[in-house]
Amino acid sequence: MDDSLRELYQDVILDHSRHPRHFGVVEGATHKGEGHNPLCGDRVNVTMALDGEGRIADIKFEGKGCAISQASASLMTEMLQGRSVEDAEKLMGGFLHLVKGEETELAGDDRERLEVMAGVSAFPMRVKCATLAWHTMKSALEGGS
Amino acid sequence: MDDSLRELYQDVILDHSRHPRHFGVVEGATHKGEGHNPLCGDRVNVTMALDGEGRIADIKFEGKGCAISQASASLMTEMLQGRSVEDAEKLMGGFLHLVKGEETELAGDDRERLEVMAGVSAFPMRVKCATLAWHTMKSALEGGS
Amino acid sequence: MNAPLKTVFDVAAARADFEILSREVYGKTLVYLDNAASAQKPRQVLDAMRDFAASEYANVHRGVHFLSAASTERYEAARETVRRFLNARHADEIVFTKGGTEAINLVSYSWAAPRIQPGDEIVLSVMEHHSNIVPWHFLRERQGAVLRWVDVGDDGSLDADAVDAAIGPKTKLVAVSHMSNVLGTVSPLREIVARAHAKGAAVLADGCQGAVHAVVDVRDLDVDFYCITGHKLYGPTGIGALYAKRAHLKAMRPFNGGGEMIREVGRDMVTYADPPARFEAGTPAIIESAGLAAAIDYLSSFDRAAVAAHEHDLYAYARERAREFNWLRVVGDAPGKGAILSFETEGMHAHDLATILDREGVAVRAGHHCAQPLMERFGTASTTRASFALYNTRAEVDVLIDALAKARKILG
Amino acid sequence: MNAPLKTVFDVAAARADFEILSREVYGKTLVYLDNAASAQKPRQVLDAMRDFAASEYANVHRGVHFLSAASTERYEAARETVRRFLNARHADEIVFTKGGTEAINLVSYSWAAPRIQPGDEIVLSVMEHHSNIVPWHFLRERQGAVLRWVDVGDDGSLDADAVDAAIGPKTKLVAVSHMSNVLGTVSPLREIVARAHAKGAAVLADGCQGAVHAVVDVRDLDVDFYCITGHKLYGPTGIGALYAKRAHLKAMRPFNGGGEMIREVGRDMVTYADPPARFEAGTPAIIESAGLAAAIDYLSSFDRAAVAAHEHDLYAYARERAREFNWLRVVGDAPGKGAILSFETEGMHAHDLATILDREGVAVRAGHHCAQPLMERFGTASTTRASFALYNTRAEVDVLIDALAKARKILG
Ligand SMILES: Cc1ncc(COP(=O)(O)O)c(C=O)c1O
Ligand SMILES: Cc1ncc(COP(=O)(O)O)c(C=O)c1O
Repeated sequence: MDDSLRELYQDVILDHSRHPRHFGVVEGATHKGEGHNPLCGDRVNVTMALDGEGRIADIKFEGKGCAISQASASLMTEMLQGRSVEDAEKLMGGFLHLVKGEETELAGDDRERLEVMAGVSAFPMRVKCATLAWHTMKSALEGGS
Repeated sequence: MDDSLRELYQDVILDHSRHPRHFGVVEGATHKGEGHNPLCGDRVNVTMALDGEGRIADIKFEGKGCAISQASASLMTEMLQGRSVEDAEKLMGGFLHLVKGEETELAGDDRERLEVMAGVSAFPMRVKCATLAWHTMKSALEGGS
Repeated sequence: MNAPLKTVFDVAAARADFEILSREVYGKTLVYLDNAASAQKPRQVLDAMRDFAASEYANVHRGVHFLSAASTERYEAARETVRRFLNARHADEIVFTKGGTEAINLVSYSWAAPRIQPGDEIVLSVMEHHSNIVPWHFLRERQGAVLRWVDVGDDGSLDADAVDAAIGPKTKLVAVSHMSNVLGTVSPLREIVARAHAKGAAVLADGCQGAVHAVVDVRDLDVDFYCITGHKLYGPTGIGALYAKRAHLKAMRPFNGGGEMIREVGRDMVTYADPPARFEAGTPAIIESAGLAAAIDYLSSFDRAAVAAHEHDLYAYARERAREFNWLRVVGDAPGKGAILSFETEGMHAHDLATILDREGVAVRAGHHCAQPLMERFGTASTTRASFALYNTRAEVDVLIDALAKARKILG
Repeated sequence: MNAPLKTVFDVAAARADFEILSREVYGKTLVYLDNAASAQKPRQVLDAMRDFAASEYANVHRGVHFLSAASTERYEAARETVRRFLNARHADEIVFTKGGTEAINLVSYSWAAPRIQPGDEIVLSVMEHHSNIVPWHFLRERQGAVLRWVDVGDDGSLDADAVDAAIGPKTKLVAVSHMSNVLGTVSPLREIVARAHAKGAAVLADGCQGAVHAVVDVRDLDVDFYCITGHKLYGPTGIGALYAKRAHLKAMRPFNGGGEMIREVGRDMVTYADPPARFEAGTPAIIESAGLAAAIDYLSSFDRAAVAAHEHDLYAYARERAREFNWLRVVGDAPGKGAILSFETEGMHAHDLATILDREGVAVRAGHHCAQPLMERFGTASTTRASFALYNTRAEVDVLIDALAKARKILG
């Protein structure tokens, strides 16, 4: 089997996509976003509750999609829970670079956890699947609820 | 010089185009037509007065155009003067065949006089120039004044 | 132009005409099963275009010189080729467009828009391609037209009675695909036309798929409008054609304005040329017209029935082998359908599947196939689609099936 | 893609790229001087299209598989090539169309039509091509727009003051050609844009000729809309492009409806994609996009100033030699004009002349050149036009002059 395929569909990814963490809707969300992948018609909703200090107290996602987009959303929500808005934006920047195969500013634990998505960079047509949840999260932060 | 060019621009044609016969407008015309060659923007007007027996008592044309279209109009008016409407239509049919290089039913004197236009058949892009006046004459007969 | 008819279809010989089919992707031989999106082009088409451009090309119409005359002749000969292909009565009933989408938009802008009053209805089937939906949505948004949708059966079949039932006194047009690009369903077009005409509605058939796989006779169908597109017909991109009955074209206002489509232009007036010129503003796709004619000649050089049988065999074989997978559900199984296999896969998303198939050299399409209302009808966001062309083989179906099994192992 | 710049223009080397130039017509070497109607295509363009079609072709966008990705990349790279060619700020300001005519119609249908109220004005010059007239006549006929015409001087020059004077408070758009296809006049576009903007009017420049003969910088010009066409740029037929400022595109409604231009399609709703996709309904001219990019790369491989100087030399030489004929009157002699020689001939009709020239191998255009208002301005129904391209030579001008003398002998 093709190495890049094995890298793309590694167990962590498949596990996230089959058992997505933080799946659902945050009750009393302060921020909501809806994303849409025109490539496949897939959709994702991201809801968040920010606390008084600009921290993401709660974040969930909902939607149907391919393994890449589901895993990416699951991983994202897992990582952003409890982080600051500023952190979220930095992580997103690093993630975008990672999945495009560019130099990434991600480091340490963040880097390690997101590394599982690096295989996407060998599949340019699938980059949009991986970034959908992140873009939706960002537009939720910008647009408010 | 190219033989087909010499055939196309023979003296009779150039003479007709420089000194068109029946140039003008028939006063009290019973039938009028306006023709337009989209290829070059040229225009021709044909006016006729029919007598009680369906004869073309008078026919004239007016307009600007290339040597071929002017000569053809001049020749046409010269030949149709005094002829019956039926004759005119027959002549037209024969003329169309002639300039397209097809078998023509023209005969005798008519054939001889129109033969000068036969050279057009070697220039397919110019056939419309040659037939413009004839089509205009026909639509004048059909449309009335 | 007309080579003698080949009465037994020789797929190996045909394959040799398509250079791209022998290329590899990721070290695997290409298995191209995305034909409903666009077909590959035989060297006959590529040669025709290149030779034309390198030896006879100039702009068409209005030119007196040799090359312009030659190009014009070639262009008008292509129109005649399309006329013959569709068995239209007159060559002036064929309007060249940039593709299937533009052909439908032409009807929407030039025929429908000036005739549609608020509340007037357009009947569509749910299996239409977006190209046969969005131009009608424009009339809804801009002029208050009402879209009436006809459902398909669970097997994807479209019933003439169901279409008939949707046609009311306010129906101006029935817009229906001849063959669905997702289900492969072939519409009972002749019957639909008869029913629509009986109620005073016109019919537009989207033949972008239909004309590729069966002989079309617009006179026999008695359809008002029929459109084709070059790139699915083994021809070039950038060209398609609209057939419309002469009386319709004569009564239609222009679509695009520009050179060639006018009779006279003044400062405060303009008059228009007769059809088809009226609808072909500007320099047309001249080189592509030669390519389209070559593609039609190519397709017509085969026994079309033999090609259809070959394609059907591929579909039937693929359909049969797909039964090996209890996690695969075929969408669209109507009797007499064309060679398109669309399916959903339990627990596997179409895009993941297509990515894995791709690495095996197998090109399929995954997504909504520009048919979102149909996806909704079948309760899904996307399907995987393998669509067959004359050059495909049973061996390629085997590669597809093996690749599906592999994908299951990875994703399942 | 970018070969090193050739700093001295070598016309013989360039000619070798155009196979058609060495063909004969009626036993005479072809002298192709109908370039303003359409240019010939170098083998670099024909090769690019053929190679692409034979090795990398599939439909673009939405496809996950290798060929679809490769085609999409190629198509979007062509967009980037056009962006660079026009020095647009963003690639999404470039919309592919089927040609120059469609680009102008797109602006008319999608930008102007929803904004035009009865009595609103559109300012045009009398030297516009029908493609930049008829779409505005549509708005006059259908929506009560008023066309305001700006005359040119007797030498064919267009004065920015004259344009300015025609712009009033109701002027929505100034539509003007960058370079006239009959006179060769180059408009003072930058100044026109400044004047129009000062009065709140937008400017569309028809660059179908202009972009061929000079370097275009839409940012420097600050023009709102600029269109080009492939077939005059040594590229394929069936493709052109519209540049429009991003803010305009974002605010414009769709033109054609179909695949690729939507976000979502339901039974009773539709939402549209962002530009440029919103304006590219259906399968685009994919193979042609590779040809257009190759044509632009080809043209850009030369020192454009050297090419322009070469073309100007041809014009000046032809202009000078034409003085030998006291029966020939040049139409259009504006300072800085492009390499187009239009003329009237006393006692000889343009079509007769063109027919005779043709038999000498010389391809010129005779007629109204899709510019009837301009013909009227100069009191004629048609002119003869010799238009020069980078591959023409002084020796070809000599053949033209000799042929004119022969024609005079026959017709004079
Ligand atoms: C100045 C000008 N504008 C517009 C056009 C129309 O462009 P196209 O033929 O690509 O539609 C042409 C050429 O025909 C032209 O010369
Ligand atoms: C059924 C159907 N209709 C219309 C179209 C649109 O045709 P085109 O892509 O030539 O614009 C397609 C293909 O994309 C199709 O499959």
